[in-house]
Amino acid sequence: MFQRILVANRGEIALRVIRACKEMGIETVAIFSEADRGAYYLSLADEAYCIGPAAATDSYLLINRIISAAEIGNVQAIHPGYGFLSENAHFAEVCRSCDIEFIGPSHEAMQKLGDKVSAKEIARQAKVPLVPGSDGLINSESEAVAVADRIGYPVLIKATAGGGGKGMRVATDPASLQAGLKAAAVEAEKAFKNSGVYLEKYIERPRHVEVQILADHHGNAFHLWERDCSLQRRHQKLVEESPSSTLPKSVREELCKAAVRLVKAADYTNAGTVEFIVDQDDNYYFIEVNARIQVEHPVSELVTGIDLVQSQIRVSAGEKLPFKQSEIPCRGAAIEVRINAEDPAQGFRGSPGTITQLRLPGGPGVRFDSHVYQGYTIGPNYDSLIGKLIVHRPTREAAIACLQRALDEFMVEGIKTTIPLLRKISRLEAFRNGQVDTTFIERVLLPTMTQPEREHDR
Amino acid sequence: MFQRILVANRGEIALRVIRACKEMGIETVAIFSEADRGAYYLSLADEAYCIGPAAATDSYLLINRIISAAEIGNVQAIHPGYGFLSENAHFAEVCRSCDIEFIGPSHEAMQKLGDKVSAKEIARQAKVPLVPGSDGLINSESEAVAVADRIGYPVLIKATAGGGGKGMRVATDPASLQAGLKAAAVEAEKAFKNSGVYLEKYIERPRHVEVQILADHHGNAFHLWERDCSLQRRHQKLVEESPSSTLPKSVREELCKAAVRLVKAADYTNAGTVEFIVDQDDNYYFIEVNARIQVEHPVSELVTGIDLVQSQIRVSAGEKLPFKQSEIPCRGAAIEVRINAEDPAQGFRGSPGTITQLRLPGGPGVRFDSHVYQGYTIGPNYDSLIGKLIVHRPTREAAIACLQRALDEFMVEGIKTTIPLLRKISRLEAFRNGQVDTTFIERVLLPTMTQPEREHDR
Amino acid sequence: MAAEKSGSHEPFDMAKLRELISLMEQHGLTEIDLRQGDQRWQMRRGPTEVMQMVSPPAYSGVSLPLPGPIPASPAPTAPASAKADDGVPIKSPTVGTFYAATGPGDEPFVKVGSRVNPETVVCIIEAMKVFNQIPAEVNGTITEVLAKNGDAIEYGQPLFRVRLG
Amino acid sequence: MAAEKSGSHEPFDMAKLRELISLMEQHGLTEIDLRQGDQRWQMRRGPTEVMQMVSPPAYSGVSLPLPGPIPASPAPTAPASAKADDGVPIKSPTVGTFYAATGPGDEPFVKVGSRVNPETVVCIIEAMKVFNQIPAEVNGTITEVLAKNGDAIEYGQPLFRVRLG
Repeated sequence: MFQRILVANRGEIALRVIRACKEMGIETVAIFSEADRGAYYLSLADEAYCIGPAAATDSYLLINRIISAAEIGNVQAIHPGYGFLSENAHFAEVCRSCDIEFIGPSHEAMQKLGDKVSAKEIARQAKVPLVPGSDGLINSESEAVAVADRIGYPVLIKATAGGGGKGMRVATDPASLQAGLKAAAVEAEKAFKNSGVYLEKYIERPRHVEVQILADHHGNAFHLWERDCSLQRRHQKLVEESPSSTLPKSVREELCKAAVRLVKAADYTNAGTVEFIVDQDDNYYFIEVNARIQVEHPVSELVTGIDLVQSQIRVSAGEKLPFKQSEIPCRGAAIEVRINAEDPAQGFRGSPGTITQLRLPGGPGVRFDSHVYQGYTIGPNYDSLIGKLIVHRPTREAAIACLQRALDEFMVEGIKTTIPLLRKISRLEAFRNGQVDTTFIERVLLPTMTQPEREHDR
Repeated sequence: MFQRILVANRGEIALRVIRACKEMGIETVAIFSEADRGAYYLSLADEAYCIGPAAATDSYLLINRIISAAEIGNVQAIHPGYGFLSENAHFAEVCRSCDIEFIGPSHEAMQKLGDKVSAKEIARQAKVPLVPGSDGLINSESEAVAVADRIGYPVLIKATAGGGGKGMRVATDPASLQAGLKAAAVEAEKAFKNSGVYLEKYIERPRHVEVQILADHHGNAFHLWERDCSLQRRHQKLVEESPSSTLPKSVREELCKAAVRLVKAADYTNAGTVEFIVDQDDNYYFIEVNARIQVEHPVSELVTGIDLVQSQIRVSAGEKLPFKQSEIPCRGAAIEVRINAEDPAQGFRGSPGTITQLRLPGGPGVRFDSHVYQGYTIGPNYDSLIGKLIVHRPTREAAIACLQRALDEFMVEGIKTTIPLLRKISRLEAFRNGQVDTTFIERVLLPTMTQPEREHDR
Repeated sequence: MAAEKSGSHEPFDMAKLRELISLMEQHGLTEIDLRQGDQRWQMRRGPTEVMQMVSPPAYSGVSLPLPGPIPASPAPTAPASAKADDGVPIKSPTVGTFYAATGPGDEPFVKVGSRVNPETVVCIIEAMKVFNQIPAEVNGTITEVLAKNGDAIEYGQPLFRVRLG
Repeated sequence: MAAEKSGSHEPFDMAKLRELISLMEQHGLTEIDLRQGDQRWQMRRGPTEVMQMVSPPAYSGVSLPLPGPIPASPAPTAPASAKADDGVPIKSPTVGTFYAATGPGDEPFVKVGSRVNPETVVCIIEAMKVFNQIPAEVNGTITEVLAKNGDAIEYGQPLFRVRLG
């Protein structure tokens, strides 16, 4: 086992890694930018080095500074956390070329699954369902109609060079398909100088379901069940839970097995997440792999009883995972909400400032992961996540009740947070019945919030 | 189910009951003394009434004031918490005579088990082992010698009217027994004007093991496994854990079954604790019953997954416990430590004052039950408990590692606390190996602390 | 201590102290700590921030934008009366239900303008079916009635105001 | 000690105190702590409590009576140099290992008293096997060397002091 690990991150995930190391008896070296100097979590590390000014590009993203800190700190491994360099295959490669273990997958597996085209190819070989569509570009209207007939309407016309929604069209029947093909090709030619388009089945109001994976270097790859993260705003997750409240048991099991097949096919090791979208008929389609620990990992820890960050470290040190798939339970229901320093009333604008009063929730069923405290100043330099409130109860109904009371106890003064929005979400019928999808917050919830709020709308 | 409950207590246990009620959708009425006015937890109740000045005898112990508050608050039930009126059978009776349910056992069961003599008689009938001794008073030296021969030396000579150690003698052989009998009788006559003495087996370095009980009004009585609370100072528990790390499985099961027999024999309902002492050969002896929720209930909640306070309320409302004995697991290991505003370096003198800085531990495996926050003032009026840190991990070793890192993260400024002492305990070989007993802290640990502390003595 | 008195250094030059104290106020100093030899002068002034921390705002939870029902804690003692200085309060010695008169339709025990002496019964607080007659305990004239028939009353809650005399 | 001689042991020179206090306010100082011999004058102004909350003391965890190893965070930038005002620091532009000379046994690039110009190499910081020559970036004379051969250096850490000119 490693004696000393460098934590190449900041904030709550740096603290999470330090906590895991302390419980394992591993010393830690923290790095920090000038903006994070004096943060309390740094004092919990055995050493801490300033590596640069506030801008992440001049500190947390500078590979050579981090490797230098690892060298003077004399560590055997680096934990990258999430964000920053965590999915940078080059960084993983540099670490290992310096004889420092990168706590994550091999850079080869990271590259294979990091590239969407090769990831989809691996998924196809592993018989993991992909969103149905044309095999490559569409060459004629008649071909498009034939494909659409096969996969079923509505279909999505997408520019092969596309991005940001440009050159995208939804078609609900042959007539709108023919019109859409022309319009999309023209728009794509104009925007990307490439008129190539392809077809994909259009998934209406999809749910986001992802599978937590752990794989070691001894041929074991396991799933730790799924998380439903459908409540998002602009692809930013707000609420995550495990298990999914809507998927039938047989689909859950199939989905989890598909995720294991995929990572096995890619020779993937360490922790990772396989993301799917699920349509209203519970069909699931592979989207991508996140080759790192995720913000929402605690919900899986709570239902399985497995410490994911400790497991990452053990796997990287060459240990065998000490359980079988059949020994990984999914007990009770866990829900995480993200407490961000943002003002939902002002378009979720970041709300930096000093926390002048803080009352944290506690008691049964409550876990809180955060690096902040009363007197902490949230600067404008990094993301707005100031804490994760996670509840775990025997049933989903009880977990929601626990979430409501914990959010009601939670008081933060001095900055604006997502707490009032989360209180509202926790009391919505649609959420309590599991009737939400990735478009729900923007399609249904936010429009109601521009009107003056009704009182007592539980 | 009740719509509205009055919480007849203060501080962390009042907050604990409020939390349980909120999760169950029950409204709460809090009461408070003038010393507790403005405490944050009061704002979490639906209503709060001041019932008197700071002195508990003029507020939290005044039955008529509490009943009046219950009447104006229009509640159906009262939760007494622990301490104050929680084991006052008269209070329970008054509540019920006012048509307000007292959330606890019947006052008849409380009286039966509250009286030590009748509790022991019930234990005897239920074949629950008692500390061996004479059947009543000793009338002659020869009788004493015969009893001692039967139960084995060392024996304890106790005054029947005794208390506070007066008239107590340990005898290791017939000679010291004869000398001790005379001395004890003289001392007892002098102190209590009653020279009657009896004999009991003297248990050297006992462990304190107690069994959590839940019983409903439908004939179900279950145990929720045991707690080891051997680490005490002057009978004040400091560390509590479940399961016991030293008892063999067969003894644990026997002990737990004995506790169930006892409460069934007393027609006991609601939550309760059956306390035993365990000798060095794992023989266990019944001591007493605590007819209320206990400070250390969270460790049992964590290993069983059962919310004890919610269960108390459900049982009082007439519900049937929704599980069987075989469905109550004991998963992983949970340890609670009590954070008291006391200064161990000054003879555990209370340390009232304002918390000027507070960093709470968090992350995986950590539960914190407390009503305090940065800026809270601990007054001199009530007990010094300011919070309970509870950890839960898959193994005892992992739980201790989690406890150590959580205590290291925990920072309180402005008052003295037991945190430094608890850090020390969490790193003691004797604690880690389970080699502690109820005399350990005063016999072994505290004497080492009068010397200047060595640094880094993990 | 005897030693302090000895010799030419008279303990504590009051003129200097007075000046220092007024300088502190004038310039907003919160602390002075002067040492020289065996002398130490230490002074602190009005730490308003500490005060805020010592007594956090009562019922601060109420200011939370709770979507659920707002905890309806009864207002702590002092009501926001415009006539706050118009006399002293008669406070409730117990918790219970307020009655201004012996029965429905009866005349209230006292009204604004009523003269009271220490034994005058001003109201009844019912607690546990017991009707407690509450005496005024002062001599004076009622200037304000602060509770209504049937109100839930907590310990220490002002019930009336009395101008003494 | 010089201070002892002054005057008849008269405690606290009020004229100086007055001036200091008014300087504090004028320039927005929140604290003054002067020591000389057995004298110590310490003064605080303004909302110190709020200040503490806004920026909690760096590494306050260090002051905890931890039974385990104490977090050995490297000291933040400013070292407690007695000659704090004797020049400006040359700070490390990166994190790495400090070397005062090209090789073992070689003369150091600079010593106390060395004249430097902006291009003068003052030391090497090794990072990832790369030996970065660190230029002085100022004109002046080295007054203090703050790092030793082989020291772990963090970003922004002062390496030397230079009296400009």
